Formats: sequence, structure tokens, C-alpha cells
Amino acid sequence: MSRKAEASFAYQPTREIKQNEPRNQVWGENYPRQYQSFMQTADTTFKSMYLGSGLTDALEENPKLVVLWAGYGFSKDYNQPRGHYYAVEDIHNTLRTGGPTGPGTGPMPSTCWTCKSPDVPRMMNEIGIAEFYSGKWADKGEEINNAIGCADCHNPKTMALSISRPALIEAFESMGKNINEASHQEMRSLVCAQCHVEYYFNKKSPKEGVPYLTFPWKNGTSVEAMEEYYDELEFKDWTHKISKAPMLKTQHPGYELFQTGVHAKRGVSCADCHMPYKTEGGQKFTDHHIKSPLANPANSCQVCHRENQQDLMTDVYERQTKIKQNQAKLEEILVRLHVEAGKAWDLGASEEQMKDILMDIRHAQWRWDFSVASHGGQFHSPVEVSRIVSTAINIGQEGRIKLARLFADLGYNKPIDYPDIATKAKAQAYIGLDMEKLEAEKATFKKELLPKWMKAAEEREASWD
Amino acid sequence: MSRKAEASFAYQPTREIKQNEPRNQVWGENYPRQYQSFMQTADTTFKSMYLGSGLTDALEENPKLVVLWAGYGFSKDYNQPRGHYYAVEDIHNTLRTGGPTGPGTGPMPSTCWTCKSPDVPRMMNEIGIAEFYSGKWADKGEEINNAIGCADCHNPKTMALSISRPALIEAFESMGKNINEASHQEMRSLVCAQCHVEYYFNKKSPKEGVPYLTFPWKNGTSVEAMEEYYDELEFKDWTHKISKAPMLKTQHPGYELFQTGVHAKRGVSCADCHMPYKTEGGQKFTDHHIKSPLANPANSCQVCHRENQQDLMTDVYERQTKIKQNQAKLEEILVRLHVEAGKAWDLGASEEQMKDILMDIRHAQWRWDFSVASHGGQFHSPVEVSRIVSTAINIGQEGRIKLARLFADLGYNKPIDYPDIATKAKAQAYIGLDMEKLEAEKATFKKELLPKWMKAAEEREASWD
Amino acid sequence: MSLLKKIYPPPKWRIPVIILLGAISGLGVYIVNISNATSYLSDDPKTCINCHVMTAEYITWDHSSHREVATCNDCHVPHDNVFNKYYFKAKDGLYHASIFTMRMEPQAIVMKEASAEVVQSNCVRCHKEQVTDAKMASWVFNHEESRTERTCWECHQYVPHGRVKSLSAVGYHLDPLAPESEKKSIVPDWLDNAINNPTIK
Ligand code: HEC
Ligand code: HEC
Ligand code: HEC
Ligand code: HEC
Ligand code: HEC
Ligand code: HEC
Ligand code: HEC
Ligand code: HEC
Ligand code: HEC
Ligand code: HEC
Ligand code: HEC
Ligand code: HEC
Ligand code: HEC
Ligand code: HEC
Ligand SMILES: [Ca+2]
Ligand SMILES: [Ca+2]
Repeated sequence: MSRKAEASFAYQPTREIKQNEPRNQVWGENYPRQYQSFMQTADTTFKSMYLGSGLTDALEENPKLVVLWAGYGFSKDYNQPRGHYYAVEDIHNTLRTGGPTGPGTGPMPSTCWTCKSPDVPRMMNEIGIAEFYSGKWADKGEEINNAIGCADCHNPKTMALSISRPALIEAFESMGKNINEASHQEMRSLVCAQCHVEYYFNKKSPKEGVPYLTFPWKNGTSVEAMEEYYDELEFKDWTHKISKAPMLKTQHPGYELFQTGVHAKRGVSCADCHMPYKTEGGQKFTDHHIKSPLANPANSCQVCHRENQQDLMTDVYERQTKIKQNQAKLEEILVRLHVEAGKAWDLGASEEQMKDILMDIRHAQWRWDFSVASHGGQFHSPVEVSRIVSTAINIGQEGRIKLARLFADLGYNKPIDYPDIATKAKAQAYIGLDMEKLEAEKATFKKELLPKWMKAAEEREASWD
Repeated sequence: MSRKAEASFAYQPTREIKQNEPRNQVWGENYPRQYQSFMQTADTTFKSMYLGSGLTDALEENPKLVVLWAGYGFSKDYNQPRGHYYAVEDIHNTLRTGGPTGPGTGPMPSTCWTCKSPDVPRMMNEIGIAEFYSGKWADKGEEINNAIGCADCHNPKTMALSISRPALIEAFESMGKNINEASHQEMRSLVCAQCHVEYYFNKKSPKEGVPYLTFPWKNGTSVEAMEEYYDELEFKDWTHKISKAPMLKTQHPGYELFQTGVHAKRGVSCADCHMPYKTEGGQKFTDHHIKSPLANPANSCQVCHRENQQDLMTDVYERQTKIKQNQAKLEEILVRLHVEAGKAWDLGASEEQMKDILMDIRHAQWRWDFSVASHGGQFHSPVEVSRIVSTAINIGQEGRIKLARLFADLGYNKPIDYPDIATKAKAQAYIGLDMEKLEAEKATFKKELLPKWMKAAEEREASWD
Repeated sequence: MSLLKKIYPPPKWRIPVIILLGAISGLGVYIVNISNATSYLSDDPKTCINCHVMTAEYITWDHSSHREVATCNDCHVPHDNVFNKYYFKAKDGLYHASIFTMRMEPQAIVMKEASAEVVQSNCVRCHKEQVTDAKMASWVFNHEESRTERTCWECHQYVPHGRVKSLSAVGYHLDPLAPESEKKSIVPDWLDNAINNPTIK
């Protein structure tokens, strides 16, 4: 008997894993090292200069964001990301999902669940993709309880990396590419690209009325290509409350920006830095404690770079700091744009007079958001992110020049005051949010509805064994 | 004969080289390989995407520059750099040095010679440093004829690298550093930092009335630190002809920008890329054909990078292209600033009303020039250069917003037309330069005075042997 | 017979052909000699620095974690079977020797694809147990391929030669000094003489 046969004899999976098994602990019985390291994403202690795994209230840290998103959910509540372990907990908690009281209630569509749990592919398989995206977020509350996990990235039979989300496959198709041709090394980034990408909800296609999760990559994945895509569609995410501009929200274009950087160009994948190999008992395995690589530069950076840890961390901080300096300027410009545009409307500006200005606002803020939302972009691709910031500053300031001329036309020639938005609370009051109400609704949801969801989920899973 | 044996044969000085020997061919008798490769800087054939060794008229390529420098020598004539071999020839030819007719004539001071020839340390040694910097450029025309060469960088006795220019030593002192403590690897960049740096002529200190070559590094070498330095001194290089702004000219901050990039941080020196080692007949030597490393990526880049040549060149081009895109925008903003400020003066704006605007122009253009003038900056330190461009766009556009408000105050509310500066000739006509006169003066100089200089130099050198 | 006739040069060519053949074989001997090609048959790393163009690699290896565990040939020559080993050596050795003798060596030598495959398979040969998990290999699809298809030095960039790879990357060390330990005796000659020839005193 050959040694190979011997090996396959000796080791038998202790448990058969069914297709779309959403429970990570079940997979963990077969793969304890990966499971245990995955569970460490619950650890919230790491903090780097700008990022980390703790709960950081981004609006508190930077209240200008509240004004930039006035009229949109993000102005209510927005945190820095934390570990995958918290994906479901955090979407329960965020004020963006409001305080639903039962099926059919609440501000958000079901589509919001898509990137939060391995219960999603399970449900899509059970009821269909468009059906999954239909209805309210609260409609599927009972069904989704496991945080991002094994079934999102792995085939249970072979453990090969696999794509579980239709949006990425469709996005490849829209670019005329076939995702099945991806190499193994590409897959080590593509599993992340299921979620860490810019998206929007297409309510027209493929099914009228269903907010279908779509990645706007048809013209390409650069900031300009996607901007053009949305402009062609005349799509907007919302109308800004103050400036009335037809806004776009960029959500975390992590994969897209990463692709433009030197690491990607040299064939480095997301997993190389965020899931480096780790040695235990003389065996290398993939560390599933996905987090900032700066928590562990020895495995993530130093395998390739011989510089000492401090130098490597400083490299990252330097790039982030240099870029953030201009991003902060840009945010101030954007606040002024909204406020000044609001004032122009007050002074009786016409649609015609405002048209170009509103487009400048739309484009400048789209580009700003593109440059910040992925959190890692300043390091993943510093030159591209800087380029984007420069173009955004330019477009934004062009808008302000037009506004200055418009004010003159409107016979108004005083400087427009910058609002007092020194804290999140002040900024939220300024844009007219009733935070107490929002918080009370959320509290009721957590007291009344959420426990029911949890209970239903528990019963469902218990019924499987 | 083994090739190892060949190596130990090679260095036998055949000729004693005197201190400050300016003639490269004399050094060349002892060091033929270095000399021959140095002589190849006469080769003008290499062309990369944006740079190269040929004579490229930068004003023709980008006529906006003419407007940006209106009232200053650079608007008359400005080329991309070519090989060291041409340093003396090019300073003879440039219209910036005008058409002197004899000692005491012409627009430029003697200090202009400083970075062009090894005759400079010789003369400084003979007559003194401040004396060298005194008087007109034409005063020393006879004395300087050898292009940049051995004595600029080497000690003739030991061939060790050495610093021949006082300005760099003084700049180190101004920062509280001692250049003698530089390591060998640092010296491989510091010899270049004698010339490839931002400078100005200090007419107040150390000697009243002498345009003393000074590097503005006292507060540091970042764009902000130097800007602050000049602002504190209330120094200006010239007053802009159209906007009347008190301008600064940034000259080639190659060393300063390079220091902020990742290559410098990893201890790579200028010589590593621009003077890579070369092997001939078992003999390893430093290639003195200083030029774009893209002419020879095999020796310069591939020593450290395993990627193929095409990929490495694309890396460089990509960074350059991304940054140049915003630099071009910025240049347009600067043209508009000057033109609009000029219009404001015409409309009767007061000094008080213009003050802040003029400072914005000064700062925006200083930063722009800082980002372009060194030619290599977009690759040497892409993130820092991008940062600078972003800040410049922001400051420039702030200035234009102030101008828009000022126009309203002045009761003017029409857009200001962008001038027709499609070619160098049009731009020079627009700023009112009499090019025919300048060219005629230069022609006379080359016919009358220059041959006398050359003859005097020949006689001098003949008298030495 | 007729075959021999065909390759046998006509009489008026005989002398030039003899000279030419002589020259070719002479040159061959010269190449073999100047490049010390015969030493290629050994596994001693120092044979690789017969020509100093391999010095950078030697020195970096000599300072690496692998110095005590792997020689050049452990990585750069196939170890799947004896024939392949010497075939590859001969092919590579003659190729290097010709390039060297013709002075066509590039400043930064880069491995050819075939050589990279050889090295990769040698990394795996020694480290298989560490990089692959026997348990995984038995039921995780493609586990072995997934772990061994990417070149190891994409990540382990410094094993064993470090980053800077140029003929001149080792400063002025044209050649490593012969290690002290290889000298026959540690007693200096004058002392040795003094002791062994007391009569001179
Ligand atoms: C199924 C969707 C999904 C997939 C697949 C996914 N992520 Fe995430 N990721 C998220 C969400 C959602 C969060 C934020 C969770 C929260 O804050 O509650 C997140 C957070 C993170 C964080 C922040 C962790 C911290 O400690 O701050 C990192 C880093 C990260 N992901 C990297 C990756 C990488 C690398 C991959 C691929 C190997 C990947 N993600 C795959 C959805 C996903
Ligand atoms: C295409 C995948 C995707 C979709 C669709 C998606 N998210 Fe996320 N979500 C992510 C990723 C990736 C992160 C972590 C990103 C980061 O901030 O770096 C995240 C983070 C979060 C977080 C944690 C950070 C915070 O703000 O507190 C919440 C909550 C959240 N998403 C809610 C939502 C809601 C509500 C929707 C629907 C409007 C939604 N998500 C739709 C991928 C997605
Ligand atoms: C966000 C994506 C993601 C999630 C979630 C995820 N994995 Fe992985 N997993 C990977 C990647 C990437 C690899 C490396 C695969 C490769 O390169 O072949 C990997 C590798 C593995 C391997 C192969 C052996 C190894 O260590 O390289 C096993 C087994 C595994 N994962 C188990 C799990 C289990 C169990 C879970 C859930 C607890 C899980 N994975 C969750 C992305 C993920
Ligand atoms: C994607 C990057 C990557 C690739 C490709 C890679 N490794 Fe590694 N390797 C690592 C990391 C990260 C570690 C560190 C694990 C630790 O220290 O916990 C490591 C550790 C090792 C170790 C153990 C070192 C020690 O000190 O214990 C060996 C041996 C090793 N790798 C050999 C190989 C071989 C052989 C290959 C090719 C088949 C290979 N590696 C390919 C990233 C990689
Ligand atoms: C799998 C290998 C690999 C890993 C892991 C890796 N790098 Fe790199 N890194 C590279 C390569 C390759 C380059 C491109 C330069 C080159 O060609 O040598 C690079 C370039 C860089 C640069 C210069 C690019 C720039 O933006 O200026 C920095 C800084 C850097 N890496 C830091 C890091 C840090 C910090 C980490 C860990 C978080 C890391 N790298 C992880 C391979 C890697
Ligand atoms: C070369 C190493 C490297 C690669 C490859 C890489 N990242 Fe990162 N990533 C980093 C570093 C460094 C940071 C900054 C962490 C910090 O500041 O603490 C970061 C930050 C992040 C963050 C924010 C983490 C946080 O704590 O909030 C996310 C999310 C992220 N990366 C996802 C990705 C995705 C998705 C990919 C692939 C498309 C990827 N990364 C590829 C090094 C890398
Ligand atoms: C004595 C002053 C001086 C020193 C020292 C000096 N340079 Fe120059 N360099 C110049 C001048 C002046 C020019 C432009 C010559 C011209 O265009 O006529 C130039 C041109 C160049 C060019 C453009 C060549 C081309 O083909 O386009 C490069 C590259 C360059 N220098 C690099 C260096 C490097 C690297 C060092 C140090 C090893 C160095 N220089 C030292 C003054 C100097
Ligand atoms: C501190 C050293 C230094 C001083 C002082 C200096 N230069 Fe230069 N010069 C350089 C360097 C370095 C270059 C090549 C820079 C580049 O463009 O990349 C250069 C390039 C030139 C060129 C060739 C490019 C062209 O425009 O045609 C001319 C001509 C020239 N200088 C003239 C002058 C004149 C006139 C002065 C006095 C006002 C002067 N230089 C003062 C260092 C100096
Ligand atoms: C712009 C600066 C510069 C000029 C001009 C210059 N050299 Fe060099 N030279 C260097 C640098 C840098 C090195 C490398 C020194 C080192 O690393 O030790 C060098 C090295 C040398 C060496 C040492 C051997 C070698 O090849 O590394 C000799 C000999 C030499 N140069 C001769 C000359 C001669 C002869 C000339 C004039 C024809 C000259 N140099 C002009 C900068 C210069
Ligand atoms: C003496 C060694 C050396 C030489 C020569 C060298 N590099 Fe690098 N290069 C590095 C190091 C070290 C890094 C930093 C990344 C790292 O730490 O691995 C780097 C980083 C880079 C990066 C990533 C940084 C960025 O801006 O994104 C690029 C691109 C690059 N080099 C291209 C080149 C090119 C092109 C050349 C030739 C003109 C060259 N390098 C010459 C050592 C060198
Ligand atoms: C890592 C490699 C690298 C290092 C180190 C480096 N350069 Fe460069 N340099 C380049 C590249 C690449 C270009 C762009 C050439 C092109 O586009 O053709 C360039 C361009 C230049 C140019 C313009 C050349 C031209 O043709 O006009 C000058 C001048 C220059 N560098 C001087 C310096 C000086 C001075 C230093 C040190 C302070 C330095 N460089 C260090 C790679 C390097
Ligand atoms: C532990 C395995 C190992 C040993 C031992 C080893 N090499 Fe290598 N060698 C490599 C690897 C891996 C590369 C490819 C490096 C790369 O591409 O970054 C390489 C590359 C080379 C190259 C191509 C040029 C270069 O630097 O990439 C030469 C030549 C070379 N080795 C010669 C030698 C000599 C001579 C010895 C013995 C003194 C030796 N090697 C010992 C693994 C080894
Ligand atoms: C006769 C001189 C000489 C000797 C002895 C020598 N090499 Fe080389 N080697 C060369 C030259 C020349 C090249 C460059 C060939 C090229 O790139 O075209 C080279 C290239 C290489 C390469 C990279 C090219 C390839 O084929 O992939 C490796 C690996 C290598 N040598 C390993 C070795 C090892 C191992 C030894 C000792 C067993 C050795 N060499 C002995 C001259 C030599
Ligand atoms: C002849 C067997 C052999 C070959 C071939 C070999 N190794 Fe090793 N390697 C070892 C041994 C034994 C050790 C342990 C050395 C020690 O602990 O001192 C080791 C240690 C290591 C380490 C940990 C030490 C370090 O330097 O980080 C890494 C990583 C590694 N090898 C990678 C490689 C790679 C990559 C290759 C192929 C390019 C390779 N090895 C080829 C036997 C080998
Ligand atoms: Ca979006
Ligand atoms: Ca200056």
C-alpha cells in the first residue's frame, strides 16, 4: 500500500459538510486551526495609527461626514469596520437599518444582508437570487444569523476557494470576462472582491422593482469609468438634503483600488497580507484571523520585506498621513459646497443656474468617497488614491468658483459661514436629524424583534441535526 | 590569462592629477573606463516617454510655462536637461544668460556658473568663494570651459567622493548637521546634491550685495519648510509681470524629493540607478554615463527587481502619467490665476484686496514648480509629489474663489477668457517678449565674445603643461 | 562505406578542415579549461565561483540560513534521478561557460524558466512536510498544488540570495577569501621553519 493511500486512509473528515452549510463551527470540526483563527476576528484590541479592530465611530471622529451624507443613512451612523465575526451584530446595531417592527418595515432592503453572512448563499439557493434581493431587510431577519464564514469562500466538498455571490460573477460577465478562468492566486483576492467592492442597487434590471445588487464595472473599474457608468444611467443614490445634488455613495472599492497598486501588479493577493501563512506544529496553515496586517507584520510583511517592523509600519503611516492631509481639505471643500449650494437655492437660484454646480458636487464627492471608503486604499494604492484626491479637489473648487460667480449674479456678496459642526451631535442637529427618535426605535427593535429573530434561527439550526 | 588576474592589473595611475584639475581628459588618462563612459553623456539619442537625453524645448512642449514665468528669464528659454557633457554649452546657448558683450554686461550673475563646471572649484580656490559669486556671468566666461566632470565629485589623490561646492556644506551646517559624517552610501547621493537641489541667491548674507548661492534648508527640506523659509525672509525671485505676485522659482529639488521616497528610505542612492556598476573584461566599474535609467534597466533596475524590463518601464510611466495629469490641470489653474489677477488690477483692485490672492499665487506656483522642476520627482517620490500637487491645486483654486468674489466687489461679472497660448511663440508674444531681439543679441554674443572666451581658455590650459 | 565517403571532405578541403577541427577542439579544451568546467561535476559550491560572476550568489548563500543545509546543487540541479542531474549540469555548465568566455554575461543574471522549475521542485523536495499538511492533502482539493505552485521566493524573497543581485552587488569582494580553516596549518611559516629546522638558528 502506497504512503499516499495511507495518508488518505489515516485522515478522514470527522464530519460531512453539506452544501451551503452556514455554521462555521460545523466546518470547524474538520478544520480546527482555520476555525480557531477565524474566531479570533472577535478580538477588538488591535489599534494602528488610523485603523484597527475596535468599534470606532467614524462620525464622531470626523463630523464633517454627517454633512456630506445629509439626507442619507450614513449620516445617522457609520463606524470603521471591525472583524468578520461582527458582521451580523453590526448590521443589527447600525441606525442605518433603523428599527423595524416586523416584516415589511424599516428603511433598508433585503439586499443589505448580501455581504454579511453565509446564510445568504444558502437562502439564494433555496429561494432564488432575485427573490432573495426582494422585500425589506426585516423580512429575512430570522434567516440570517451566522457571521461571514467558511461557506462564503469555500466549497465544502473540496475546500477549494469558490465564489458564492452572484454579483461578482455578473460583474465579470458585464466586462466580458469569465470568472472561472481566474487563477488560484487571483482567487486569493477574488473571494474578498465579493464584498470589498463598490456596489449599487439596480432597481430597473434585471428585474423591475427589485434592488438587485450590482457592481458598476461595465466600463471598467477606475473611478472615472464607474462615474461615467452612473452618469450614463443618470443614477443617483440619493438627493443631498442641503445642496439638492444628485449624489452617489461610493462603498469600499477595496478590490478595485488594490488592483491599481504595485502589490497587485507584482501578483500579491489580499490573502498574502491579510491571511498570511502561520506555522503551528511544523505545519503551515492560512491564518484566518483577517485583520490589519500591521497587527502582525512579521508574517504579513516581513516574509517579503527585510526591513524592521517599525520601518514597515512607518511606511504605511506615512502614506496614510500624506494622503489624509488632503482628504481632510477635500472634506472641508465638500462641506462648503453643500452649504453654499444650499444658500444659492435660498437666494432663488434656478435649476439651470445650479445644474453644473450640482454635477461638480456629485463628482467631487464621489471621488472623495472612492478615496476613503475602502479604508485600506491609502496604502493599497497610494499613487492612484492621490491622483483621485487631486482631481476631486479640483472639481470641487471649480464648483465653488461657479458658486461665487452665481452669488454675484444673485446680488449676494458676503462670505458664507462654515457651520459649527465640531461634534457629531452638532452636525446631526445641523442637518436636522432626530437622533433620539432613531435611537429609541433601534432600542425597541433590539428589545422586541431581534430576540425573536435569534430564537427562530436557533430553532431552525437545531432542526438540521 | 584568467579574468581575475586581469582585474588586479587594471588600476595603475599613469599620471599625477593636481588638486582641482578641471580637465576631464587628464583624469581620463588614469581612469579610461570612467572617462570613456563619462564622455558618452554626449549621446543625445535616448528618449523615454517623457524624458530623455535629447534637446527638448520645454516651452514649445508646454507653452503655459511661458505665462507662468512671465517677467522672468525662464519664459525666454527653457529646455529639458541633457547630459553633463553639455552643461557649459547649454549655459552659453540659453537665452536666459542673454547676449553679454564683455565683462560687466548681461542679465545673469557669476553665480550661474556654479553648477556647470569643475573650473568652479578651481576658481573658488584661486580667488575665494564670495569673490567667485561676485560680478556678472560674463566676467568669468573665459575661465570656465570644462563641462561637469571628475573634479566636481572626486578627490584627485584618493579618488574618494568629495564635496566641491560650499553651498551644500553650508546647507548642512544651517540644519545643524555635519556633512563629514555622511556615510559612503550617502555620498553616492550627496555628490549629486551639490547641484540637483533647490537654490536661491542670497544678496544680503553672508556678504551684502553678493548673490551668494544658498540652499533654503534651514527649516527642513520639505516643500512647506522651504516655503516658510522664504516667507519669513520675505524673499522673492521676481515680480510676476501679469499678476504682480511676488514669485518664487523652484529649481530642480531632485535630492530633496528623492529623500522622501521609498528608494531613499531603503538606502538606495542616486548612483545606484543613474551610475550602476558595469563589468568590462572582468573589471567592475561605475558607469559614468549618467542618464535616464530607463535607457538601461538591465543594469539599473533589474539588479534589485526581477520583473521584466517592460514592466519596470511601465511602472515608471504609469506614475509619471498619473501625476502629470493633475500637474497639467494645475498649470491651467495657474495661468488663469495670473490672467485673472491681472484683470483685477486693471479693474482697479487695491493692494489690500490683492494681498491674499497674490500669496495664494506665490504658494500655488511654488508648489507646482517643486513638483515638476526636478524632472525625476514623479518617479523618485510619487506619493510626496502627488501630495504637493493636491495642496497646490487647493491653494490655487482658493485664490480663484477670492478673485471671483473680488470681481463681484469690483462690479465685474463676466468670465475671464483663457488666453490663446497654443504655441510658445503665441505665449511669448502674449507676455510681450521681443524674441527677435533676444535671439539677435545671443547670436552676436556667440559670434563675437564666445570665441574669445574659448581661445583664452585654450591658452590657459596649454600654459599648464 | 558510402556514408563515410559522403562526410569525408574532398581532397582540396582536407587541410583547411583538419585545421578547423583542430581549432574547434582546441577551443573546446580552452573553454573547458578556462572555465574549470570539469569541476562542474562536483557538488562543492566553490566550483561555482571558479568564475567570479557567481560570486554574488556565493556570498549571499554563504551568509544565509541555508549555508549549512543546502549547496548550490541542492537547489539548482534536478534531484529526481541521477541521469537528469548530470545531464542538466552538463547542459548548464557548458552554456554558462560559453556565455562567460564570450563575455556576454548580463549585469543582473536572472534564472531561466527551466532553472526556476528546478529550484522550485528542490524547495518542495526539502520542505514538503512543512508547507503541506498531510491531513489536508488527503481530502482538501488541490491542497498540494495550491501550496507548491507559486514560486516560494515570491514571498521568501531573501532565501537564499537576498534582494540585490548583480555581478557587482557584493562591494569590492571580487572573491571570497579562502576560509582559514582550509589552510593546512595554522602555524606561520617562519615559526614552522624555526621549529622544524632548529639548526638554522
Ligand atoms: C461576505 C462578505 C465579505 C467577504 C467575502 C470578505 N469580507 Fe472583509 N469584511 C466584510 C464586512 C461586512 C466587514 C465589516 C464587519 C463589521 O465591521 O461588522 C469586513 C471587515 C474586514 C476587515 C476589517 C477587520 C478589522 O479588524 O478591522 C478586513 C481587514 C477585511 N474585511 C478583509 C477581508 C479580506 C482580506 C477578505 C478576503 C480574504 C475579506 N475581507 C472577505 C465583508 C466581507
Ligand atoms: C457588496 C457587499 C456589501 C453590501 C451589498 C453591503 N455591505 Fe455593508 N459592508 C461591506 C463591507 C466590505 C464592509 C466593511 C467595509 C469597510 O468599511 O472597510 C461593510 C461594513 C458594514 C457595516 C459595519 C460598519 C458600520 O458602518 O458600522 C455595517 C453596519 C454595514 N456594512 C451595513 C450594511 C447595510 C445597511 C447595507 C445595505 C444598504 C450593506 N451593509 C450592504 C459589504 C457590503
Ligand atoms: C474571507 C474568505 C474566507 C473565509 C471566510 C474562510 N476562508 Fe478558509 N481560506 C481562505 C483563503 C484565501 C485560503 C487560502 C487558500 C489557498 O491559497 O489555496 C483559505 C484556506 C483554507 C483551508 C486550506 C488550508 C490552509 O490553511 O491553507 C482550509 C482548510 C480553510 N480555509 C478552512 C476554513 C474554515 C473552516 C473557515 C470557516 C471557519 C474558513 N476557511 C473561512 C479564505 C477564507
Ligand atoms: C504567499 C506567501 C508564501 C509563499 C508563496 C510561500 N511561503 Fe513559506 N511562509 C510564508 C509565511 C508568511 C511564513 C511564516 C510562517 C510563520 O512564521 O508562522 C512561511 C514559512 C515558511 C517556512 C517555515 C519557516 C520557519 O522559520 O519555520 C518554510 C520552510 C517555508 N515557508 C517554505 C516555503 C516553501 C518551500 C515554499 C514554496 C513551496 C513557500 N514557503 C511558499 C509565506 C509563503
Ligand atoms: C507577497 C509579497 C509581499 C508582501 C506580503 C508585502 N509586500 Fe510590500 N512589496 C512587495 C513587492 C513585490 C513590492 C514592489 C517593489 C518591488 O518590485 O520590489 C512591494 C512594495 C512595497 C512598498 C513600496 C511601494 C510604495 O507604496 O511605495 C512598500 C512601502 C511595501 N511594499 C510595504 C509593505 C508592507 C507594510 C507590507 C505588509 C503590510 C507588505 N509590503 C507586504 C511584496 C510584498
Ligand atoms: C501588501 C499588503 C496588503 C495587501 C496585498 C492587501 N492589503 Fe489590505 N491593508 C494593508 C495594510 C497595511 C492596511 C492598513 C492597516 C492599518 O492601517 O492598520 C490595510 C487595510 C485594509 C482594510 C481596512 C482594515 C481596518 O482595520 O479597517 C481592509 C478592509 C483591507 N485592507 C482589505 C483588503 C483587500 C480586500 C485586499 C485585496 C483586494 C487587500 N486588503 C490587500 C495591506 C494589504
Ligand atoms: C556640478 C553640478 C552637477 C552635479 C555634481 C551633478 N549634476 Fe546632473 N546635471 C547638472 C546639469 C547642469 C545638468 C543639465 C545639463 C544640460 O542640460 O546642459 C544635469 C543633467 C543631469 C541628468 C540629465 C541627463 C540626460 O541625459 O537627460 C541626469 C540624469 C543627472 N544630471 C543626474 C545626476 C546624478 C545622478 C548626479 C550625481 C551622481 C549628478 N547629476 C551630479 C549638474 C550636475
Ligand atoms: C545649485 C546648482 C545650480 C545653479 C546655481 C544653477 N544651475 Fe543650471 N542647472 C542645474 C541642474 C541640476 C540642471 C539640470 C536640472 C534639470 O532640469 O533636471 C541645470 C540645468 C541648466 C540648463 C540646461 C537646461 C535649459 O534650461 O536649457 C541651463 C541652460 C542652466 N541650468 C542655466 C543656469 C543659469 C543661467 C543659472 C543661473 C541663474 C543656473 N543654471 C544656476 C544646477 C544649477
Ligand atoms: C557627478 C559625479 C561624478 C563625476 C562628475 C565623476 N564621477 Fe567618478 N564616481 C562617482 C560616483 C558616485 C562613484 C562611485 C563611488 C563609490 O561608490 O565608491 C564614482 C567612482 C569613480 C571611480 C572608482 C571606480 C569605480 O568605477 O567605481 C573612478 C576611478 C572614477 N569615478 C573616475 C572618474 C573620472 C575619471 C571622472 C571624470 C571623467 C569622474 N569619475 C567623474 C561620481 C562622479
Ligand atoms: C539598489 C536597489 C534598487 C534599485 C537599483 C531599484 N530599486 Fe526599485 N525598489 C527597491 C526597494 C528596496 C523598493 C521598496 C520596496 C521593498 O521594500 O521591497 C523599491 C520599490 C520600487 C517600486 C515600488 C514603489 C512605488 O513607487 O510604487 C517600483 C515601481 C520600483 N521600485 C521600480 C524601480 C525601477 C523602475 C528602477 C530602475 C529605474 C528601480 N526600481 C531601481 C530597490 C531598488
Ligand atoms: C530607484 C532608481 C532611481 C534613483 C535612486 C534615482 N533616480 Fe533619478 N530617475 C529615475 C527614473 C526611472 C527617472 C525617469 C527617467 C525617464 O523618465 O526617462 C529618473 C529621472 C531623473 C532625472 C531626469 C532625467 C532626464 O532624462 O531628464 C534626473 C535629473 C534625476 N533622475 C536625478 C536623480 C538624482 C539627483 C537622484 C538622487 C538624489 C536620483 N535621480 C535617484 C530613477 C532613479
Ligand atoms: C536554498 C536554495 C538555493 C541554494 C542553496 C542556492 N540557490 Fe541560487 N537561487 C535560488 C533561488 C530561489 C533563486 C531565484 C532568486 C530570485 O529569483 O529571486 C536563485 C537564483 C540564482 C541565480 C540567478 C541569479 C539570481 O541571483 O537570481 C544564480 C546565478 C544562482 N542562484 C547561483 C547559485 C550559486 C552559485 C549557489 C551556491 C553558492 C546557489 N545559487 C545556491 C536558490 C538557491
Ligand atoms: C564558467 C563560469 C561559471 C561557472 C563555473 C558557473 N556559472 Fe552559473 N552562470 C554563468 C554565467 C555567465 C551566467 C549567465 C548566463 C545568462 O544569463 O545568459 C550564469 C547563470 C547562472 C544561473 C541563472 C541562469 C539560468 O540558467 O537559469 C544559475 C541558476 C547559475 N548560473 C547557477 C550556477 C551554479 C549552481 C554553478 C555551480 C554548480 C554555476 N552557476 C557555475 C557562469 C558560470
Ligand atoms: C537540501 C534541502 C533544502 C532545500 C533544497 C531548501 N531548503 Fe529551506 N531549509 C532546509 C533546512 C534543513 C532548513 C532549516 C535550517 C535551519 O533551521 O537552520 C531550511 C530552512 C528554510 C527556511 C526558514 C529559514 C529562513 O531563512 O527563513 C525557509 C523560509 C526555507 N528554508 C525556504 C526554502 C526555499 C524557498 C527553498 C528553495 C528556494 C529552500 N528552502 C530549499 C533545507 C532545504
Ligand atoms: Ca455605491
Ligand atoms: Ca529657487
